[in-house]
Amino acid sequence: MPLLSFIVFAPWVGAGLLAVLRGAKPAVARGIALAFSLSTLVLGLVVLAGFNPAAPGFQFQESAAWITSLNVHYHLGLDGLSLLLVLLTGIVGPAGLLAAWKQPGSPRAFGILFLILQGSALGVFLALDFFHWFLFWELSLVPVFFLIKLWGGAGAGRAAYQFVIYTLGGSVFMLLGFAAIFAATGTLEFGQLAHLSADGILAGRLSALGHFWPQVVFVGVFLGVAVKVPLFPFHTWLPPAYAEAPVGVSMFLTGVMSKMGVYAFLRILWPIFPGQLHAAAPCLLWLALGGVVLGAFAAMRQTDLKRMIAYSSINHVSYCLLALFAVCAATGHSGISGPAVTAALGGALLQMFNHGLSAAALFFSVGVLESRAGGRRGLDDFGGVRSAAPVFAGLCGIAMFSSIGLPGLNGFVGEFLIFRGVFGLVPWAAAIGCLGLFATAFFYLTFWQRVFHGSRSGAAKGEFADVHGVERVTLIPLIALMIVLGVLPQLLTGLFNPLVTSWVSQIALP
Amino acid sequence: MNMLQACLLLSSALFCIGLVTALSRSNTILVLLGIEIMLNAANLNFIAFWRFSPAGSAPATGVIFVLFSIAVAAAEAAVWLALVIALYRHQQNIRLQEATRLKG
Amino acid sequence: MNLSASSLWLIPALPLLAAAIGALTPRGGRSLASGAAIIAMVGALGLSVAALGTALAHPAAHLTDNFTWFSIGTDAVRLGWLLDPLTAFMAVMVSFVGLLIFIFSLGYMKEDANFTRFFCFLSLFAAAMLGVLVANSLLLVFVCWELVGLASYLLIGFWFHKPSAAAAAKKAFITTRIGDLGLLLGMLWLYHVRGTLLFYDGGNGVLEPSSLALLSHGKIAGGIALSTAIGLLIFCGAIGKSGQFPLHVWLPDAMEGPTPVSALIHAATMVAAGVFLIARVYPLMLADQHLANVSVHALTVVAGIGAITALLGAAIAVGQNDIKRVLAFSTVSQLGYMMLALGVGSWVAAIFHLLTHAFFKALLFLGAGSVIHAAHHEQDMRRLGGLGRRMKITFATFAVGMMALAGVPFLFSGFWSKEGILHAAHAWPVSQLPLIAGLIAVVLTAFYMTRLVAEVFLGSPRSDAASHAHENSPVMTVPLVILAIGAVLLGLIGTPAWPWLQSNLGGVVVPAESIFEGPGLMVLSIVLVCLGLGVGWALYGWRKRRDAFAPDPLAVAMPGVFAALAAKLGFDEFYALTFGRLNQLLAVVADGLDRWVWGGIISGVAWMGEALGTFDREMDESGLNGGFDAASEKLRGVGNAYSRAQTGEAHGYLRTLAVAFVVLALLLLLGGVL
Amino acid sequence: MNLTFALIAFLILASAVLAATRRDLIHSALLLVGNWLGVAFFYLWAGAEFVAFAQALVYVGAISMVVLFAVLLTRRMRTELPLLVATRDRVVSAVLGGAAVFGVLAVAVLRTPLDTNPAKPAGSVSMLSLGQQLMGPQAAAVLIVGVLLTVSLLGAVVLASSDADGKEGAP
Repeated sequence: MPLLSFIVFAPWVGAGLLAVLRGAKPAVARGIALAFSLSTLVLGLVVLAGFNPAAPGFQFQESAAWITSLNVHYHLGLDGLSLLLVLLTGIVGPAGLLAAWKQPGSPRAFGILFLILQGSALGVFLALDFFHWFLFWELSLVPVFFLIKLWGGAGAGRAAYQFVIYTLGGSVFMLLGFAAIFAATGTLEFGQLAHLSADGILAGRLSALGHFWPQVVFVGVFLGVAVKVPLFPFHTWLPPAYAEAPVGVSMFLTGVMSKMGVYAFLRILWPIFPGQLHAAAPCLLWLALGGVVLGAFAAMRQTDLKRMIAYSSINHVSYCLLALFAVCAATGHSGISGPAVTAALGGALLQMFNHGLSAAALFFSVGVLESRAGGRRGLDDFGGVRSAAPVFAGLCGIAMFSSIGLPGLNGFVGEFLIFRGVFGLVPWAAAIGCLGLFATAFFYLTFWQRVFHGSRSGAAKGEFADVHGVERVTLIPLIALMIVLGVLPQLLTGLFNPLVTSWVSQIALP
Repeated sequence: MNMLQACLLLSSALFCIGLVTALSRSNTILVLLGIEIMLNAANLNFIAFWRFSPAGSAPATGVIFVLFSIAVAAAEAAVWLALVIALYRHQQNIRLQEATRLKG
Repeated sequence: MNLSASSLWLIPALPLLAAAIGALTPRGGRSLASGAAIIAMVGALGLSVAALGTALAHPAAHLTDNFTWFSIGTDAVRLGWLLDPLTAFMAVMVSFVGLLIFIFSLGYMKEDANFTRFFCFLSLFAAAMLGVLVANSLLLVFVCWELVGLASYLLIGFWFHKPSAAAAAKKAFITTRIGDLGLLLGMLWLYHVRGTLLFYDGGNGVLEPSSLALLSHGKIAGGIALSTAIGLLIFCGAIGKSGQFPLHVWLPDAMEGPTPVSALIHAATMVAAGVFLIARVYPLMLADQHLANVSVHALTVVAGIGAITALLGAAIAVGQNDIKRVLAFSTVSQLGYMMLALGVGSWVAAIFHLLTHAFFKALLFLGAGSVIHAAHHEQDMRRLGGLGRRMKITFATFAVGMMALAGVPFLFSGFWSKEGILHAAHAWPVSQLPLIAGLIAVVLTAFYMTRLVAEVFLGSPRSDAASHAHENSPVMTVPLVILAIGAVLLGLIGTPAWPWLQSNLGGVVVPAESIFEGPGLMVLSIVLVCLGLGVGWALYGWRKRRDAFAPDPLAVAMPGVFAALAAKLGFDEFYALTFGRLNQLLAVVADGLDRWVWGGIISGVAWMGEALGTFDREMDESGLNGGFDAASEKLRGVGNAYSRAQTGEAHGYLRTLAVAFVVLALLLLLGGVL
Repeated sequence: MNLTFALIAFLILASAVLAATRRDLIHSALLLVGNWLGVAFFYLWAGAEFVAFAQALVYVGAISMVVLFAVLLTRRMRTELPLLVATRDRVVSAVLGGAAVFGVLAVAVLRTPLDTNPAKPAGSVSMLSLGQQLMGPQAAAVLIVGVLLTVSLLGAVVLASSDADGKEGAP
């Protein structure tokens, strides 16, 4: 049974169904969208049940010749990393739709676009051939553009254009890079390319085109990925896009789409260009640190809550990159510490999942605030919300502390492992990165103090309902998962331990 | 005068009849029919050259060309029918000399 | 009664369970939440006593139970539980003092709307602290350590509708987090070097000889041993949590929380964690002691920080007018003593003082709470006065606590534990400066405690609240009495005559001589205590304050010094001016970079594109078009002529075509081409 | 010159001339059908049977129907208006133009020494070889013609239905 194809295309089937049902009532449209969005979670759990956690390679592979003249295969496969992200998508996707439950505008159109987006993201996580991987990668931009533009706030049009042009610009370079790779090797299959790269054939073939080609191609692919993540300083599209997007879309953007970039780093850039990454790593480490430290400090200055969380998102995703670049920097050194590499890579994977959860929950919380305040979401528009809505305050607080990295919640484990790994590989980077940890706590507590503490003022002065109904249904599972994963990280690490081990064994080669 | 020249003269005559029709009549349908005649005259040439060309040259090119020409004529006919109808809608008649809105 | 190490986790688990119950109880379930919390504490106390029994049966042994938390790659992250006398004594103290504070809170928080939430947070606090105590892994210590921070954040900001409380909570969390980052780095370093964070693991733990030898042999830049560097980073965490100089600023502000919380923070849980942590990793701190060619010993730094803090805290306490702030700075000062003791090599003396201090400081805070509760939340001691006659039990117990803290000789526990520290400082071969600082702090402590008691309990009431105060219900006074008894009796188990506690803590029999070198120093310190008491009595007891607005006698005598002390020596302002500014500056820079530099580059590129377009258009219009315009003006006539040819008549076009064809063909024919 | 060719030529030219001169559109259309049939006979005579069938099918069968449709749909104009002065001028100029073109073409044809080999006429193409030609080397062209047909059909539909609601288009 082509389970992975089901996972990828089920949301699209849902989108098609919604597109056909022109006269569907809003409630029906929402229900259909939610059901097909949940299909990812259900199928993800089915895959999880059949997944062999001891095997490092791809499982449930599907492969079929597609365009023989271009040597393009339809090739799907799933390993621990993909599974992690599929599950994350399965959680964040429905949560995003639930966050948009009472949103004005046509729920049918929203559902169609959202499901297309979800399907594309899943395609990116499961595709193993650049050709359709790139199709999914680019396809995800289209629904996001319309979602931001049509349902976003005042500056949405500009933010949406900026987002699309920026990421599209990055992707163009990536496409050109892969065109060169295809010209040199005649294949676009990730696995084959990684093998070619490991054997040194890829670099040789590219050099045959001209001695500077390996570097040019690397830079091209790198730019495409770096903009998507985003790596500092390619991040300027992110705050407006996250801030202007409707809450459900912001959740998906930060929860899933930023992971697409990290995923591309791990799946494409790192296996295919290890040498170039190693050479560029000292510089890249500074960029990642820039994201960690300056992202957190910039968040301190934001008065728009969504922008604040957007910046914290930059900060948190940069931790993943920090770990990855530290590994790249240390690759090839004789004294490289295996446990440190293991911790860095494992921590980065955990961080991807954990940040997806906590950032989605935080965006959702801001959405709740926004809905109560009639669209306002400034730091000064609220005060004393905790008195008015204690349950909401508690849930939001847990999400916030998870993001700060409080032990006992999920955020801690990933960050601890990342820092443990980075410290073992590039100690100074870990020391500087600590500044980011400090600043994160600082701005989150400021947010908490201004919005939740003090006497009731601003939007919280009058009627301010506590979370109820759909909001509870969305938020409580996310929060519960944070606590469970904080106490039992083995639930996640068990999925990708063999994968991490195999990565480490490949690096350890002299 | 050999056979080929006779054929070519025939097609020339047919072409000119078509031309005169197209030039003299004001009914758009007839103008277009004149053009169809001219097209047929051109097709006659193809077949004539194919039939009387020295053996050994491209075997069936002329025939194939005429086939395509006929196909294109069919497409063209569909379009001109539509044009005529559109024209009729716009000015309630189909006099070609009145369809001068696009003049410079 | 015995408790094995493998069931040690029950001690923190019980309060944690109570916290969970409290969190899920709706506001109305007051008795459920408080009952669960108190029962859990009773259970924890029972288990702690049982653990103490086990620990005393195995002196000098470290009973451990280790397990794998999760695995990453082929590595396993392991945690564990540890039972030794240090854990057991501390656990008994924390659960006992905690229990009394819980009971006191029943009365103190009776009217609060968020009663259930309060007990939830208290239980979480106790659970986290007990977790720190029983952990056999620096990682697990860190986890619980941060949870202690969280609980303190929640409790200090418990009255979150007060902006000052919300700000104090944030300040406490942020300030301690600065120290925690040091701890985190130290932990990462240790983990990286040793590959484990377990303290004791059958010879592989970080505190066991093989590991210590390895750590002390490694050198990093500047002649510092690896163990020194790691030890000092861990000490950063202790500085933050235990309110040591220079991170002591959060501790006085933490008074914004309800008074039982202050008692819990200052006596049993949070600040004790720092001292406990250093005592726990003491082998690591000691590892560099035998090295001669190092630039600094970790413990020297600890002793220095402790001495500064002891002196500083005592001095600032002199200038405060808020009861709780006086007590807060006295905590800072006493914690300095403990750090001093750790630094000069006597962790046993430090823990003894920690235990006695927990009792009398809890007593003092609860006594202050009792006063505040009775006086309708009036905390300014200038506006109190004369409460001794109205609140006899509170007065009596408070006086016991005050004398224990001041170190009144022989009968009170504080005297014995402080003597131990002073003797240890005297025996320190490196320097006598800590001893001198400690001795000065003795005078100051006796002085400000006399001032506090005289102002609050003697004289006449100086406000309506004070004149209408009356004794509180037994639920609040009974804990006071029990703590007062403890504050007296606890000293008896650690006297030079019978050093039972010292012997059992370290697991080796401590001869009296090693903690008592003769009567000389003791006489000196007794004289100093009497000096402090006497001056205090002279200034505040003999001539009673008349009204709330009368100037402080000390302020009259030394206005500059008193103002500086009252302003807490300007640490807050200094930090706001330096680190606060730096923080703001970084934020502005980061935001500015985004807004102007990166955003600027983007808009610069956009602008360049636009400029290129404009330039192109201008060029076209003025340059090229200028010429073309002139030319086309002339051509226009021709164009008009052409356009007249555009009749729109299909016949005409066709005719033109035919004529043109004929002309062309004729030309060709005549030219002979055809 | 042989008789068959002469007959065919006469049929073609006569029907064309008649069609060009009739007043009644229906008559013109029917005469043109005769003309097209003549052309088909010519193809048959020349040995291009398949083209002849195609001619008959497409022109006689389909395009004539289209013409009839056009005539019927615009039937208010079944007969032309009486000849006006301007129209007569146009007819004269048209005939003159046509004669000139014919003259030029005839001179060109007659003056050109055409290299022919009537003794060995190229054999008629079999259907099989034609099909192989079309599906082989000419496949691209077949595809393009297919696309063209589709597009023109769509275009025709759009044109014909552009203002189905009867509103006046652009001024």
